[in-house]
Amino acid sequence: MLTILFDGIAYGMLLFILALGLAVTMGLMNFINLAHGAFAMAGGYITVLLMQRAGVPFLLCLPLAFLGAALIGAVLERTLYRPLYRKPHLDQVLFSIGLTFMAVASVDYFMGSTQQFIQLPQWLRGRTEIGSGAWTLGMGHYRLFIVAVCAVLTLVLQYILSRTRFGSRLRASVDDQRVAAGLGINVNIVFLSTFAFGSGLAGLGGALGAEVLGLDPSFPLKFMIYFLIVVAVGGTSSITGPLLAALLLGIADVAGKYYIPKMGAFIVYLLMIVILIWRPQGLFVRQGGKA
Amino acid sequence: QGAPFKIGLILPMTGQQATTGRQIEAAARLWIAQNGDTVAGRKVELIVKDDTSLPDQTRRLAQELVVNEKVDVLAGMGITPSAMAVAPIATQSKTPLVVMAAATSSITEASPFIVRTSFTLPQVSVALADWAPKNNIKNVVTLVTDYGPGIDAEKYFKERLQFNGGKVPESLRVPLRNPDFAPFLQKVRDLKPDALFVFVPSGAGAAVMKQFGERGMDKAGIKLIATGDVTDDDQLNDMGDVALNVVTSHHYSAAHPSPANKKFVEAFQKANRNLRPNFMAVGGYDGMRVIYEALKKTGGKGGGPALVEAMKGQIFESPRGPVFIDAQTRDVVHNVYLRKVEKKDGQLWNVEFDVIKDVKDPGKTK
Amino acid sequence: MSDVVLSCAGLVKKFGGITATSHVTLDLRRGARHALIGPNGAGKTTLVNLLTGVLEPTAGRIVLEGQDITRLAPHLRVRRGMVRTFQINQLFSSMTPLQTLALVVSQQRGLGGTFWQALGRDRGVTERSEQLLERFRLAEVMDIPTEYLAYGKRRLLEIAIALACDPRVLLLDEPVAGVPAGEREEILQTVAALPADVSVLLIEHDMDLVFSFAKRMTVLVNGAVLTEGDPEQIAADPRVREVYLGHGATAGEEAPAHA
Amino acid sequence: MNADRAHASLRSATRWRLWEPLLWVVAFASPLVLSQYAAIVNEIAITALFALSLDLVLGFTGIVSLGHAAFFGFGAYAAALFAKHFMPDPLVGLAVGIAAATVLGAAASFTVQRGSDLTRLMVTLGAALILLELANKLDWLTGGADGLQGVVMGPLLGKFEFDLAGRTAAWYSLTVLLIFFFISRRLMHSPFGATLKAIRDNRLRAMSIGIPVGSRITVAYTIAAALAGAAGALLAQTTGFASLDVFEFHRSADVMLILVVGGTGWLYGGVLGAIVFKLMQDFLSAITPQYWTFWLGLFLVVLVLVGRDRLLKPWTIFRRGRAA
Amino acid sequence: MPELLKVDRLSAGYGEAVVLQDVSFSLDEGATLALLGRNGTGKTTLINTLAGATRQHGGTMTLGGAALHKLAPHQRAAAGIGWVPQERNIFKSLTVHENLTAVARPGRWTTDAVYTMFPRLAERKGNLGTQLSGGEQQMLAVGRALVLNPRLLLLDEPLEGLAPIIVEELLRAIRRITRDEGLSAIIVEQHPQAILAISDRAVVLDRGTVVHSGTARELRADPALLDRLLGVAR
Ligand SMILES: Nc1ncnc2c1ncn2[C@@H]1O[C@H](COP(=O)(O)OP(=O)(O)OP(=O)(O)O)[C@@H](O)[C@H]1O
Ligand SMILES: Nc1ncnc2c1ncn2[C@@H]1O[C@H](COP(=O)(O)OP(=O)(O)OP(=O)(O)O)[C@@H](O)[C@H]1O
Ligand SMILES: [Mg+2]
Ligand SMILES: [Mg+2]
Repeated sequence: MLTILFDGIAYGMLLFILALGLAVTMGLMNFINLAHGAFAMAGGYITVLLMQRAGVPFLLCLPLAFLGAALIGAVLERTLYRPLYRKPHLDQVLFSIGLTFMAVASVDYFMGSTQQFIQLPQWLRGRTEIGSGAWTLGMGHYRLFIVAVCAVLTLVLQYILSRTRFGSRLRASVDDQRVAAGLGINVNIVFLSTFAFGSGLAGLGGALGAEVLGLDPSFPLKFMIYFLIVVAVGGTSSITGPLLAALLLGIADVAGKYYIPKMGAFIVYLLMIVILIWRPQGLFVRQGGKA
Repeated sequence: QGAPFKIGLILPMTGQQATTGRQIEAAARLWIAQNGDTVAGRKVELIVKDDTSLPDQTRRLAQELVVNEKVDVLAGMGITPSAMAVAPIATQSKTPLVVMAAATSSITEASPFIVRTSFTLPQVSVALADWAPKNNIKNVVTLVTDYGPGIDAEKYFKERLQFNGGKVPESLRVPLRNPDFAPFLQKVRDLKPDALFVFVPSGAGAAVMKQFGERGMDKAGIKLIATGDVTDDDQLNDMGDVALNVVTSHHYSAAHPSPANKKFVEAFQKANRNLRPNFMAVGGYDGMRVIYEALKKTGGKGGGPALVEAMKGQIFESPRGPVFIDAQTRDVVHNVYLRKVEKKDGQLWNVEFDVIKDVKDPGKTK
Repeated sequence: MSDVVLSCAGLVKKFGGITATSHVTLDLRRGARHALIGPNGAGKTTLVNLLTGVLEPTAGRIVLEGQDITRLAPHLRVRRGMVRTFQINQLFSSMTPLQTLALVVSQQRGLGGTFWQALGRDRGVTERSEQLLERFRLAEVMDIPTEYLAYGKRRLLEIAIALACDPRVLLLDEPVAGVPAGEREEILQTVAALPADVSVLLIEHDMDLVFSFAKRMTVLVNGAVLTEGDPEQIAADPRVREVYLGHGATAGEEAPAHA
Repeated sequence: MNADRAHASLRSATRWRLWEPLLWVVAFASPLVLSQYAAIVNEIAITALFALSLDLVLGFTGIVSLGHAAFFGFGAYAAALFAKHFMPDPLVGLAVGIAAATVLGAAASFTVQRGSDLTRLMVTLGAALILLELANKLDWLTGGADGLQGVVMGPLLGKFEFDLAGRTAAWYSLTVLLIFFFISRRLMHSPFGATLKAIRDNRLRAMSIGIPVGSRITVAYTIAAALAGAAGALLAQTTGFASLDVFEFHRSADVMLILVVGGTGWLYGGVLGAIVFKLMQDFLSAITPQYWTFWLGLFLVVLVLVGRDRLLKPWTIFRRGRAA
Repeated sequence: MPELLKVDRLSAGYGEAVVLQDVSFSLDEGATLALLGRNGTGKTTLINTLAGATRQHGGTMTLGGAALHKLAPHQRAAAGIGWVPQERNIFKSLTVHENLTAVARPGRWTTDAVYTMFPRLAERKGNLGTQLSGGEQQMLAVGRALVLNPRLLLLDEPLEGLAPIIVEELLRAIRRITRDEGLSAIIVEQHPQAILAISDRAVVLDRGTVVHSGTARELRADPALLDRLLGVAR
């Protein structure tokens, strides 16, 4: 039972890590970036290439995946994304889907369409079991690692957003670019760094998730739905929202599949629909209101 | 010198099934390269179309190939619904349809013009169910993807295993879209069977094996047995040590020890950046052979009904071993091998250790 | 009393910890020219939102022409003749003023559900739209999408929409903010000249206008009614001067003598 | 005098432009003149109808949907099952498909009443995926992942067999498209259509001029569902087959792309988008079956960067210039 | 007093459309300019062009010797522009406090100073921008420009929607700030009298060009001229 709970948490955290970048670009920047998965894929392939071709150790690959994806994000932001912030959401959808198609085809061309695998270091492969009987808690080391990385990331992000002015400057720029610039906020830099950071997070997510989810050129399209679900259910105004949503969905999904396997595929969708009809702005919205 | 003989090859070249398309196209081109593009005085022309695994696209492409290009043979078909959607066109236009990938048993019944050179899932699952009890695996949990082929695999495996005195305490079905196998594997672990039987589409196989290992199920004394899709040759080498010792049953292994296969594998790898051929490739390769032979037999005249007649009953030595196209069902009859993943020269291979000869599709015998 | 058209009793609205409206009781008589004034954040807009059903009250009752409408859907209140303007423009950005008014007039005349005839088909509708465009000096911009209009024009359209609804009870939330001084009087005269049985509740911070328009006034402070009376009483009330009017009174201390 | 000007201005928006009948004549002539393209004409017509349906909710009412395939698929399965089990007549089957989708649309309309764009996207998406899973689970009825086989269509109007070249199919689909296009056109130019646009532009204000927002959304959504159902039924009938992919996510996503490419909120967007998108896909994938998605993606990216209006509707540049 | 702002032959507009043409005027340090004109004549466009929010077609603007027109919008705030847009444009997903801190620059005007000036805002510190009443938003917009600690305040209809008592107070505050702290201000208003009373200079726009420029006192003393320029009876 505890094992199931743990697996649910780990799965939720994985979803979160993958969706986190999207929560940043879509939630905070209000840019519908469906190419998010492509950045995640970039992170995954960077890791694969570094490990397979250059023999870089896995742990070192993670920051490199982050940086690589962030760099790609930054370049694309400067060249392509910037004019699109002001355009309607539908344009953004069109654009980012187009970009995804291109990414998918390019990766296919250069890397082939077969699945890529990441060989984890030995210490991440094991498993620890505590207790016995119904209360056994089995934890895969890799899953434990994901949970830890995720927790650290959340804390760091939360800190940046709530303790520094960056968060409010970003939201101000999103709310009204024109006026924010007129009031002295360097909107371009704010957007550039946020976008790069969001892409970096996606890359990191891809590097971490490739092991569990598999990695092939169709990755961005295959998992897009999951990223979107997490962000929609979590609400787009904070980091904790998507985190809690991801945990909720992860646990519900794993537990549901364990206890009522017949309902397997339905649980997540039903849960999402019910939540969204009940709270259309997402489960956890920024409320304000306390004077 | 007559008009060119056109083969319309419709395959998923993009999307999640893209590897299927790549393997088959590469194999078909290899066949042409090896055997020349002129048969019985006619030039063979291959037209490749991408249907992105959408049956209505497959159908339209087939329609256009037949009406506009006037193709002599339709071929390919990555997934069952595609084959099913094209079947009426084959019938209506009297064009042979050579199915090279789709594996649901009932496909060949959808049109008298369908000939299959791939395999059927019941063939390989039944073989595994025959082998298991003999090797002290009596209590088996099944885990299949919840769609047509998966359910086929589950059904035939279970029936045959029970017939052979085994037990299936639980049959788990995984949704098509399923990123994480943890809950299912945990359930299996808690049930503690002798073995877990798995069928999942080739991409997901690696994830299952990994998580199987990670969960320490092998150490808990549970064996992993599967159909050959799970240790797909296309990816096997990249899966790493988790795949070692997994027992699977399938009709083709790139490690099949025959001169014909050696030659095939070498040529294929040379032509395709070292890509290892898998069972899809051999389906395409043999499909081309069947078409070539049929054309030869008709003396280059072609013609739908004549071609199909000429395809029926062909017997030949394929890279997978001896193959026979059943004249009655137009379905493929071949050996099913039991293989174990082993490391040879630093690479992982499906090494065959047992064989069940001339397996007909059990789906047709009812 | 039968000549009370709209009334509310014990109306309360809380936003989290803030009580924006606190036990407000207010009667609007038939044909009233009633002003609602009060400091910023006193709850005037909130009250209008409650009356029109944009917000749901935490407690209290609203009665329109003898019928309890506390839980009635907003659009049904409009059908019963209660119409409002918004403090912050609420317009249909992609439509032109002409299309907007034609739509509102059609909707008003019960043609909003018509799906087989084209929007401009009904002569009565176009004539009435045209009349409103003229009256609010929007005729020359009638074919320009609303989003490209200058603020003042948009403001005029906002009021024109409300009048296009043929209101019996009209709630105006700072209708002339952003309209230049000269046109303000004109607009309010248009409002004042509405038929005698139309009741008007006006929220406005421009005291010249308020005092020239209103026959009766209610002062709201911190969500609650401070006092109610005729303009002279209000102007003389020291509490009102204290919290709201200040000492410049109506025209502002620096205004020239002939104000 | 001036009232005439207002009248004329309003009426001019609803008038048929010269190129419109021309377009339709060309469309109807195409299966005859270019008979080798009949199959793709059929596909374009079906896609256009599907996109038109989405335009009614997305373009006119402002309700985004990533699950429009739910109605498409429902119509497809309803028509296919009806043909298989009851009678093979296409027109009756079409009516059944439409009816089924209409009912589903009415029932589902409550899910899109509230919420932001993102919420709506996800709720509709979820609904379509649930239908997909259901169709998979109910394999005794739907044939599951293998698809529904054995659908045989009778001749159209008892006379015209569906031919192999697909000409009958093309004309059939084009006719249905034209009829629904005409109906949608009337609808959207009417006061009813204007109330939908009002809801799209400003819901709060729409409510405050007495528009029953909730029921309008319900009606619009239901009508759109009916059209999507018709498109689905046409697909099932002209291909004689239905499989799970009619519910798939990418079908919803594609139709949204198609509509946005063509432009939302002017009815022809779906038609234009379907033509551009399908022809380009066919053309590109014929050249490079493996990597055509790259070029398609490039097209989308360039389209957005250059500006949708400028590329596909060059004449709107002038219109905008006049307005500003 | 030294000259702070000089606008020379400025033209600007939206997209291709030209709204302002050849606008020239100047403003001294510590002086207040009343910018008047009928509806839609380009007052807002002028203010926004100074703030860098509209497209400038030609001409120059200098602020304390620096070429304003060469600066990006966000650099203009650093150069000393404090902008109160006509539609307030409160950042809706920020709280009142964050609206201030997000843009604040070091100087005399701190958030606390703003709270002292508008106690109402202090009570609403934690509310989101959208949850404010119209007048509260207006106060916040003014406060937000003040915490930039600008040299030149651009106030686009700052009194609209404020209670009379606050109007009085704000006018007095503007007077005090310009007199005592040497700040300059450009104020757009629909009430010419109230604003001319506290201004030093006045500029009247009509259809995007300057039709009158002079001292506030002379304009205020000449109701006939005012009437001709603005079409206002008073
Ligand atoms: N959604 C909300 N959440 C929290 N507080 C709110 C909300 N809406 C309004 N308030 C608060 O309620 C109070 C009353 O606001 P209201 O808009 O009714 O004031 P008002 O009298 O119209 O003021 P003004 O004259 O400035 O327009 C304000 O203090 C405002 O901050
Ligand atoms: N975004 C825009 N796009 C195109 N034209 C615009 C835009 N905003 C304003 N205009 C036009 O520019 C002209 C000047 O507008 P502006 O808002 O500067 O006037 P204003 O003097 O501030 O008027 P008001 O007193 O109504 O605020 C108007 O004719 C208006 O139609
Ligand atoms: Mg108010
Ligand atoms: Mg202005």
